[in-house]
Amino acid sequence: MQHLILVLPLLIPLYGAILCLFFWRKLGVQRVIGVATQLSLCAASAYLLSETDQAGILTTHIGNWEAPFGITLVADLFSSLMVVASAVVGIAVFVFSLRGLSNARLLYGYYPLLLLLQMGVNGVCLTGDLFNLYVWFEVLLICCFVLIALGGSKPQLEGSIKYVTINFLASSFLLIGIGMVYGILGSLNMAELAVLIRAAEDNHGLITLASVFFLIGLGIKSAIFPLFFWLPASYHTPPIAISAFIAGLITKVGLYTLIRLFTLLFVLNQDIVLPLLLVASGLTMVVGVLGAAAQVDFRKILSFHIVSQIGYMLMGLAIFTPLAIAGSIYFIIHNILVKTCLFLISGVVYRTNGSFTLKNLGGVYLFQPLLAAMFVIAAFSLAGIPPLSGFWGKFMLAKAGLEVGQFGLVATSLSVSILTIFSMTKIWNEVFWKKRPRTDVTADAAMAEINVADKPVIRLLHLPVLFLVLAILFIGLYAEPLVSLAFRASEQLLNSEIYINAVLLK
Amino acid sequence: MDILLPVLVGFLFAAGLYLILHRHFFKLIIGMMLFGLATNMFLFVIGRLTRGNTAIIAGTDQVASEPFADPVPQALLLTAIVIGFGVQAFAIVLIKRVYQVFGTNDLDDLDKTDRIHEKYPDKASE
Amino acid sequence: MKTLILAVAIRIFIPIFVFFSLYILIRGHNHPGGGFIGGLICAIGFIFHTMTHGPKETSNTFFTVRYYRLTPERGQGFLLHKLIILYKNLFRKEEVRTGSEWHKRQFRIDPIFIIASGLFLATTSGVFSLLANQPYMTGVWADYYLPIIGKPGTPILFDLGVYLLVLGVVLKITFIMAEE
Amino acid sequence: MKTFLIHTVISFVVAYQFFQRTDWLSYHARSAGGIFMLAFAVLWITTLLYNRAYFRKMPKAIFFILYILKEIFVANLRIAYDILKPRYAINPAVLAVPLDAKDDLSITLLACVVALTPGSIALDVRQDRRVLYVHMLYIDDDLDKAKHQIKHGFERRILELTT
Amino acid sequence: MNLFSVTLIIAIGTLSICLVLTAIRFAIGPTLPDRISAFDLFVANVIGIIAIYTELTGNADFIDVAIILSLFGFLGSISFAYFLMKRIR
Amino acid sequence: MLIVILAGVLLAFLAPLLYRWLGRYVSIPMALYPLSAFVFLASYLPQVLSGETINVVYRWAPALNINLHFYIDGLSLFFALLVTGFGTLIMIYAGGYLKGDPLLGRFYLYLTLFMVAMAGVVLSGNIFCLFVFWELTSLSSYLLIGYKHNKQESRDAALQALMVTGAGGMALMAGLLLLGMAGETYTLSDLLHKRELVTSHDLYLPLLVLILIGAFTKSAQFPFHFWLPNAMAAPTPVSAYLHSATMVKAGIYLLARLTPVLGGTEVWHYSLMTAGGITTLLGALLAIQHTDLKAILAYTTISALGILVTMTGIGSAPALQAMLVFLLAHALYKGTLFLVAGNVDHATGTREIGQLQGLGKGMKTTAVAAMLAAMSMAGVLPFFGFIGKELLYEAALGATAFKAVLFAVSFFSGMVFAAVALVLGYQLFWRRKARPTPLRHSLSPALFWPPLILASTGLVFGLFPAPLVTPVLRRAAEAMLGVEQLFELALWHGFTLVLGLSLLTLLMGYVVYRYSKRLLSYSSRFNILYKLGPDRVYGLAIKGLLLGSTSLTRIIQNGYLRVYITVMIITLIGLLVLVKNQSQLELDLSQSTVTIMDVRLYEVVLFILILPALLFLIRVRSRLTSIAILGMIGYSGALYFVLFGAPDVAATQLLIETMTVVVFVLVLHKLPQFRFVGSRFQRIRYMIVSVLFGAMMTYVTLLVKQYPLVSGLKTFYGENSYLLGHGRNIVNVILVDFRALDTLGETTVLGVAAIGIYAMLKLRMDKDH
Amino acid sequence: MLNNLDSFLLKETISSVFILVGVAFMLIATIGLLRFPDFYIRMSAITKGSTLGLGLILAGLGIYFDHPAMLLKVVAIISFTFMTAPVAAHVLSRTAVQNKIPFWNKTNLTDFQSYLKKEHRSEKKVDEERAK
Ligand code: NA
Ligand code: NA
Repeated sequence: MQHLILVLPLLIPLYGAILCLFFWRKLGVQRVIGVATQLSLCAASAYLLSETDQAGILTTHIGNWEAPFGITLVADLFSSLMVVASAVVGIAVFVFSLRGLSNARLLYGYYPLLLLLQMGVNGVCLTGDLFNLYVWFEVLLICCFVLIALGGSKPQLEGSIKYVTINFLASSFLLIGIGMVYGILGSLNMAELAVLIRAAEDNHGLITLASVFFLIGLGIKSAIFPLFFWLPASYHTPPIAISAFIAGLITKVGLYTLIRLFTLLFVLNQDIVLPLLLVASGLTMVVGVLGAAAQVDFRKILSFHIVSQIGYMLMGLAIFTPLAIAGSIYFIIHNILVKTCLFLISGVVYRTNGSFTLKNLGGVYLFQPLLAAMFVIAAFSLAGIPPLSGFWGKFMLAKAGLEVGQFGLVATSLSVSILTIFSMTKIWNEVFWKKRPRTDVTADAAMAEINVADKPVIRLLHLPVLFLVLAILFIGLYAEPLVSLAFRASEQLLNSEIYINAVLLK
Repeated sequence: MDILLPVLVGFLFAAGLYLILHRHFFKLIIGMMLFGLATNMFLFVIGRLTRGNTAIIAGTDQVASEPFADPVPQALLLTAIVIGFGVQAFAIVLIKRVYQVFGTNDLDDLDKTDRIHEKYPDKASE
Repeated sequence: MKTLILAVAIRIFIPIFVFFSLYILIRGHNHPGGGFIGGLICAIGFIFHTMTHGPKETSNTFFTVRYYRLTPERGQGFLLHKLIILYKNLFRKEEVRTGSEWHKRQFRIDPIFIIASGLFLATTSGVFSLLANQPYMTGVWADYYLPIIGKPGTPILFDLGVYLLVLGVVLKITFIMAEE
Repeated sequence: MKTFLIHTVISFVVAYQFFQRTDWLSYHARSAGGIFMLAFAVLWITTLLYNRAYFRKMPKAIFFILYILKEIFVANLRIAYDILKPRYAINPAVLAVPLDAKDDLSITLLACVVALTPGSIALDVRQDRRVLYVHMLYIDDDLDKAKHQIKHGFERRILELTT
Repeated sequence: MNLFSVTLIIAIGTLSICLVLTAIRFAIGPTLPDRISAFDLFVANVIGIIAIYTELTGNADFIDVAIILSLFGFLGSISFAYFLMKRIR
Repeated sequence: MLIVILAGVLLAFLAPLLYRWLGRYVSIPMALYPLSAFVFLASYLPQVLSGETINVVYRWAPALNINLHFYIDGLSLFFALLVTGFGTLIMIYAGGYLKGDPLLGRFYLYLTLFMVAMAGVVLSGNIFCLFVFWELTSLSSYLLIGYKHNKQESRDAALQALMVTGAGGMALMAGLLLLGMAGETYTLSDLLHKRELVTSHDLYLPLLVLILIGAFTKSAQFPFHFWLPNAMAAPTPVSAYLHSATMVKAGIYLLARLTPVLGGTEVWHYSLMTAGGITTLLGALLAIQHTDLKAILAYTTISALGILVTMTGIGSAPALQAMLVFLLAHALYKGTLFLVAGNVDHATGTREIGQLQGLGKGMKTTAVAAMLAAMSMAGVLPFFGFIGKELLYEAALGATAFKAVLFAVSFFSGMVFAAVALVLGYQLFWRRKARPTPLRHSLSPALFWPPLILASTGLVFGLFPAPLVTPVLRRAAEAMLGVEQLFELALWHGFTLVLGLSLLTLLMGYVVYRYSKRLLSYSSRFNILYKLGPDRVYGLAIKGLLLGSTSLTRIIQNGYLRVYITVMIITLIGLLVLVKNQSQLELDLSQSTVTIMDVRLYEVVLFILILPALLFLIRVRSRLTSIAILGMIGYSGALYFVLFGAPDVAATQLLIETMTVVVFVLVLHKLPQFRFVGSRFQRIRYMIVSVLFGAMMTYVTLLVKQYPLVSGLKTFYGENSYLLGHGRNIVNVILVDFRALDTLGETTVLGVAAIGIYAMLKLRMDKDH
Repeated sequence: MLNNLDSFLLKETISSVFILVGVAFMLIATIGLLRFPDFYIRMSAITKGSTLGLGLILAGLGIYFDHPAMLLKVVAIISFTFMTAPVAAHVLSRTAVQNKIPFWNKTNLTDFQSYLKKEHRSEKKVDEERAK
């Protein structure tokens, strides 16, 4: 049975995409296929999570080739959580894009691309093979390339040039790192590599050298300071459904990999690497949040916040205690949901107000109270106001930091969260509270406009936002399940023997 | 050969990076390709090299007999080459479109999405 | 770039390339070659054709299925109607061509369909083992040898999928770019 | 042409089957080639019964190929000599060779053959397909003589084959 | 190392020097068609090198690369020509 | 207990709907909630008064030791009753005050949410449970201050309050985390017994500082006091409830709550007394300089909060008793006065005391309430404020250190309070003037009953302190002091020194009132001080933040791809060098010199073919030429692949190289010739970076190749490729069987690339070009 | 045994002769590529030299291996090159003409003038049409 449930998160979106390709010109059919795919993906990943939770780490050796020789798919709690998060975000974005995207874009492969992107994400999360990881990364990356450029408007093109070039370099570094690891140890299976690395006597230094390439490659992909420049340049440029999905999910996948590799493989010479990560995480938080504070565009503020939040997730890895890693895991899941939600909200605001620029917006508070409420929840969750979800992650990280005496970093992280509040309230002030700048259109008239034009559409667009907000509220108000899952996941991560045994002793 | 190819790899990397850092679109894409080639060569060199022996089981043998080339870097390389091609082909087309739309070939002219006050009209996307 | 000599040469080359690519594909398991290389070689012929004649012409010549349709009669079952069309198109083309109630139709094979079929084949080749509660992509092999190919098995099917996909990709890219 | 292709395939299959029965790998190419030729020859002779034209053309084709090979070799030697000489003695010109060949295949074949022989290359065919422009290296001021050489040497043989 | 392989190594060396020579023609041009023809010859040389290398190592599998190159070298030169024709249009 | 909280939250979120359904009657259910909560809490009174403490624990996040833990003892019950009782009146009042406002539903939402949060703060038995509610009060306060969201100053004030209290919240969080570490528990009842452990812990000082910052920001202590006057932008019910009676006292509550854990040390005493003292003085001073009713009230509130902190800082039993009594008294009269101010504002449309006169006739009930509250504020017999003031003076005089200073401070503030009380209780309403300020409309009962009730409560408590207030306060003080308290509150203590001082206070207060105009004219001289004040600092900080972040972002995110890449590469090189140095990786060149002889001629020739080609590629201007060179380099690379035994790779490389050429040729024919852009300096810089990078990569390669590689994969594949994989070409068997998943991914990449190229070339959303 | 050895030696010898001759042709062709004065002359002279050289090398290879599979491959390559080289050469030279790559000054172009003029004119016409 585990053979099936481990490949389902890959096969479902893949088959969905293939079917969509067969019905290339028929949007209606594609929509049906998409909904079916997303629903079954949700179910499959939820099942995967529950199985992993009950039965421990699941593995399947693709092609029935024993562990170090073939490619092994491995699902532990962390990876299953990521898969679930991707499915949840996927379904939300999918529903949003039913009406939130122009048909022209949909006709040029949006649905299959989205599905393949999900497949790439799931692949990265589930694979237990270093090179296979690279391949899945490329799958998700090329989907991102295309999605970001889809439509070819000026900002999109400009953003994608930077995105493509820099991520190409990142992939190359990743590949170089993988090559080095094979060149040093002669294996690609992560579990076996873990064994080999721990047994390696004379080439600790070399392995650490290889890990630098992973650090930089994945650091670029997850937008760590000083490697994040591509993100604020590109993430806000595509249509919001695409932004939301990519912004919510993809950088976290980079971080997932970073955590996976630096807990499983590169555990040597931590006295060199971890301080680096500490500094990087602090700077990432600060620079990201300051960047956000400077922005005057809804989406750009959100984009810079991604960077800032990445700092928190990295912080957990840098501190490297069970609590810290659990904090990172919780934070990743929380952030995936919240970020997607906020981007979608910006999309709804754009749809009803026709702008992303704060200066041109206003008054949403009055005529879209539900949206305003959802924004407050998501925004303050992002800022880590308790009892919303962001708080728990922040709490775990801060506690872990204090426990190991990283007072400076904790102070930084807490100050950054103040600045996060600052920029979130900036949006709130400008978009929701402020009077509408266009004095010729009163709020009522604007409402009337919407009513006539596409009220059902707007309702439909609210739906995924509401879904995500409920999810955020759930993991915030009833944090225990996710927190304890994160704890167990982090235990699995830090006790590599469990992973190694699950893969190699079958 | 143990010194020749590493040096070559270094040169390829250097040239690729230099062209990427060049501001011209066309040089950028050429640079990306060189960089990709360099990465592939690196991958090839880092697995140990054997002269003249393939990774194909010869004649009527059942198993490969030493010396034979390590097939693993080759297989990885193949995958990487193909993936690189996909990415690069897309990049070429992207650059062409960028040139068509912007009418410039200087990458420094593409600095607007990073600006705080972006110059692009606010209505380009949905 | 329409030159007489190139045009004629290419007309000769295309079947050569196609056959050669199939050869490369099927021997790929034992010698250098395989789906990827095969697919690319198969595509070159069409690239040449596109370069000389333009993508429309290529698509019309090689990737358009022409068939005849019959307006359905009252009371005739759907399936029966389709079957008749299929039968007549396959075996009684002459008869159909002269028949007045038959309409000429054509169906363009978009390279995207080739891509999709390739991907489908490659993906599905691994699914069979899944049904037998074996890991995905476990090879299922026949127990006899075929000439040139060797032992047939699902990995060969996989390679065929790769071949189709690469062919489709190259065709798609070429067609679109040449249209520009 | 069709017949030729069919025969080639059949001969190949025969040769292949022969070695499949025994052991394909331990035999020499000579024997394989021999079997192939033998099969081909047998098939060729059988065409006497149903396709005389093919039967007639086959030897001509072979001779034509040999002729081309000879031309190529000789011309190559001449050019090699010229290249290695301190001062080359070339006298190039572009010829407009009037064509008797009408069909595409013949023209293409002619152009290819011209191009294959060193010292000459086909530049283009005039729009009305009546003239082939050929660039040649060794012309002794008499363009017509060179044209005649092409027409007599290559075009005639090609026309014999294709018609 | 017998006389035969010495011969082959000399041959392969000569061909690689040919590569350099074609590269020189490539560099001096002066026109694009010149460069393309140099490229053509370059490809032929590469095929030759592969062929001789096949013989040198006695490993028949290398020749497949030459077959593929003989097909694709053609594609290369046709593409360049296509480019030139498109440019003048 | 949880149900009460949850019901509150639910009701809060229902409020907008209720408002839609019920219209103006929405205040009835909204007021019923705090009332029933009050009753519910009051039902714990017997237990609490008998000395019990009640613990109700709901598991919330046990993995983090954070639970919904409600802990009811005297202190928390005292505060909780205050919150809910006051809340009931405010709910009613708000219904009247904001009658007809379309956003009343949302107002109730925020207000109820706040009330629940506040009740949560005071009832929490887990310090992080407390923290959660604490932050919720900040959040709801933010929404309430910004209620008049169309006004710039409202929004700014809301933001300021949020920033200050939010920053304090973060400090508090850190402090509580440290406290948890020091005390090894988050449970309040456990912590209460761990004073020794905590105060002797290394982290005591930092945690104390952090918690104090949290408390001080919330309770508007100097230098964080500035947000409170600005928060008066909120509607008056909010000011009355949050910013005088309850929320600002959360800080006091926290200090009181943690007194048994953190108190008793010198740091504690001095820091609290200093901050409280300065705040008291400052608030009083500022109060007499303002003419806006709410501003005056806000500053006196600050002053009062200062007194409370000071008393907590003194920490002796009388001081804490005084603190509690004064807190209650202050809540009662200040709440009333705020409501009165609201009524005045509502009726006249202004809050400037200069323009307000003779209102007594028009709004009699309000005037009565104002007078009652003012007398309590001034500390006139028999009001509850009098008791409070007496106790304060006693406590100040009974302090062990800085007796005089403490007393002076209390006295000064008492004097100012008396003056302010005169203004509010007398000047506005009763001072005869020719033209009373016209009233725009009369007030509804919902507006004048709540202040009246509050004010009379002050009177009732003053008359009968013993049965009504004492038992609860005793238990509350006990919670702080840890020992049972037996004090009695009485209105009359006889003619003591303190009574005399009270009278003196009143007298001096009258003097201040009488000469307030002149004092005001002096005060303008202090204006220079405001420019250096914390409000100004805050403004500068925000401006600086915006400016700084803008310029930082401009520098970092400058839009130049080349700069981004350079930074990345330099980071990479830096890290590599760092790791190399740290782990002492040295290249053993002696081996390499041996292997350098093992090079074939054709390999060298190929090598020296590629190098000039690279150079040429960098220099050349023609596009086609560069493509061709690229092709040649690629072919040479492929030749290397052949030479080292990888025919499949070589073939693929050749095909890909050619396909790249095709793609180029098909796509790029319309691009222009390129020129060199960028200065020579730039180019040299990039050249250095590139060469460094290349050298680094060579070095790394050589380093790796220095060690032998034992690949288990190679052996396995070699042995099983034919037997299990049924193919002789091991590479192909790997591709389609051993590692077919890679190939599946790879083909997917190709397919997506094709779709992408298709979309890229065909789909053009920009219509403007 | 002896017979076997002999045949091996013979194969080696014949093969190396073929290869040397082939390489010589290639070398000469390459030198020609460098020496000859214009594009068309180089094109006429060189491409074929390489084709022949390559053919000879491959023939030598086929003889050496003396193996059916190899024979097939050798025949395949030779036929491919012999089929594609002239086509490529033709296409390239035609392109060169149309790109107005100049002829060597000593080339006799009397027969070609009309063609060149026509090409020129037609281009002019196209330009004029574009201008309209
Ligand atoms: Na990439
Ligand atoms: Na790549």
